[in-house]
Amino acid sequence: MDLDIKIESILFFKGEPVAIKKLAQILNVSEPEISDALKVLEEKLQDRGVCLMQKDDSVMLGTTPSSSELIESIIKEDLNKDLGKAGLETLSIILYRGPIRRSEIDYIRGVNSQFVLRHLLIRGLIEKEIDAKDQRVILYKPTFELMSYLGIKKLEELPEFSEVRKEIENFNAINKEDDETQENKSEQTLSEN
Amino acid sequence: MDLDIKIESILFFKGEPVAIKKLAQILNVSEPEISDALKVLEEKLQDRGVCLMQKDDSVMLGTTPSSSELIESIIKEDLNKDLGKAGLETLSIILYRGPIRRSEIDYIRGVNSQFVLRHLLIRGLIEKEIDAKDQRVILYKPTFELMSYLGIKKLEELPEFSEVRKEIENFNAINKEDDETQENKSEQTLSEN
Amino acid sequence: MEEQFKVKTEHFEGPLDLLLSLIEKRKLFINDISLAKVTDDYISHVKSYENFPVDQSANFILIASTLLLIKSRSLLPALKLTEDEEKNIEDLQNRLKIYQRMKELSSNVKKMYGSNLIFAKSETKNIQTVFSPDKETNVSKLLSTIREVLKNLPKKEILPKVLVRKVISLEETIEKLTGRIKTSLRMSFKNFSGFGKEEKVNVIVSFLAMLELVKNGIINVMQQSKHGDIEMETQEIGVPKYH
Repeated sequence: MDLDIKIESILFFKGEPVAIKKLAQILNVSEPEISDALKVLEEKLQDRGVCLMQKDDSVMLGTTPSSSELIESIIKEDLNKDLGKAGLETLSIILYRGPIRRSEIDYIRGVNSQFVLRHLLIRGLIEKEIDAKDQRVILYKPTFELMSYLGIKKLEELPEFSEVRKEIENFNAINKEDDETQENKSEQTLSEN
Repeated sequence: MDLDIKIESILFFKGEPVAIKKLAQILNVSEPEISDALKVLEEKLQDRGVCLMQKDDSVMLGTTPSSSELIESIIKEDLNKDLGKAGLETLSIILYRGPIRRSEIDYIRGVNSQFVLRHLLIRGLIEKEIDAKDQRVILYKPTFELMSYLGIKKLEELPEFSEVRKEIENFNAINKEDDETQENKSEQTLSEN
Repeated sequence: MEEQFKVKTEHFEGPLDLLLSLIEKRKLFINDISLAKVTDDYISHVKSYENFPVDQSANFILIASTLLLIKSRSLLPALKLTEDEEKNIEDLQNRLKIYQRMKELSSNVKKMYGSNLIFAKSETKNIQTVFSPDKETNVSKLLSTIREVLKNLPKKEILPKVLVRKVISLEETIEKLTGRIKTSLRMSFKNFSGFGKEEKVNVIVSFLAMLELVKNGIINVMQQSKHGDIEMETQEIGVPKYH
């Protein structure tokens, strides 16, 4: 039985995000093989009632966005669709610039974001991640729940997503040069006096 | 969007048997049209990880038979793996603060607990109860099996039960006020200037 | 005085939100000229917030001090700023540009949010549960876990004191200066502003207060030598109250 079929069964049964590493472990194959099989599954799900969502290295099945109205008509509890200005601003920064630390969010927004971040965490729209480079630093990133509310299967489906990522890379590159020149300059002045 | 695609979304979302009559009602078409669309769906699900199952005049999506062994192994594994930090945290809150609604668990943990609760339910550690005061609200509480497993007849027998419970109540009280003032504050400045 | 640009009483998320809307309302680009232009509107808007939450006001005042720097340089192009001050100004412009870009992008997010949702599979109801605790499901581990949860409960973030250090506001300084001049008719800027003793930002605020009074024709000033002290003198005896 092809790998993509087994993966779909697992994702359907689980009904929640599953890490690619976990799939590889369960199915006893390498992670690249899982990724290839996921492409096959994604292909098969073209114009189907179900779609494959992918974020970082986890995947999940969901109803296709075009069925949104249909499904909303049969669910009872009301969905919290409103987002205050602070919430919208903060989510946009995290979506386009995430994973990102709180001090950077405060820097961009010019305000303290502690309260709105906690609010978004509790609603499950963002999640915390420990910065691999520095254990003490907490980074904030989007969740599958947020992607579900936006109706996107991948972050790349956000308008201008790749342009913005490039803008950030260039911006950081220039800053890194500035910092380096700054450092050499301060070393120079150190050695001078 | 064709009928079979809509049906696939509904059945995927429901994850349980749905009467054909119900499908006709939701989709506002006749039952024969539903039956035809179901044949198309069955055809399209040929080489997929999910399949269409029919019993009497209800249908549902299930994992394809060839994956059943795989799914059994996952069920076993899910039941035996460690609860992990999120699981233990949520379980301890339900023990010391239960019966408790999900929004309050999220509030205390500062993160969304939707999937963790599902997991604790499947493992028979917690169960649901309808809030007597408000029918729509679901409360979570420990199961009898868990209490007898822990060797307690009443929750009050848990170590430091009343101190811990009080501490949580104080936290909820201060923060509920804070949240309200934070929300009014933003409204206040609106009406003020 | 330039027609006071009436800013709608919309709610601003913070100083950058206010500053950006002032600039965009005048259809200007973000640079030090436009920033200088909107400084008055910014300060008058901030002054209109009566009982302003302390932590928020600090953010607004911090941006105000950079704006005052930009404005003073636009009034006195010869004013020499330190490298830090130049960096502050450049930093503010950078922050504002990123903020503006994020605001543009947030309109996409707003449109998409809640319009076409993707739904996960619902929870399987009446599932046959199998009682399966793990090896850590025991009374002592659960107690230490709940203690850990209580320890990590978020505490109110105590406001970083440095943020709220009293930056003498422009209005207070103007009132102080007007009062001083009314009594002594002639006074040197150096000892009024505490030049050399006071912190630089306060000297700048005093300097700007003096410029405002010159602009409003309340005092006139003379400076004998380059970088020399400045003599300040009231124009008329009845000095109007600066509202």
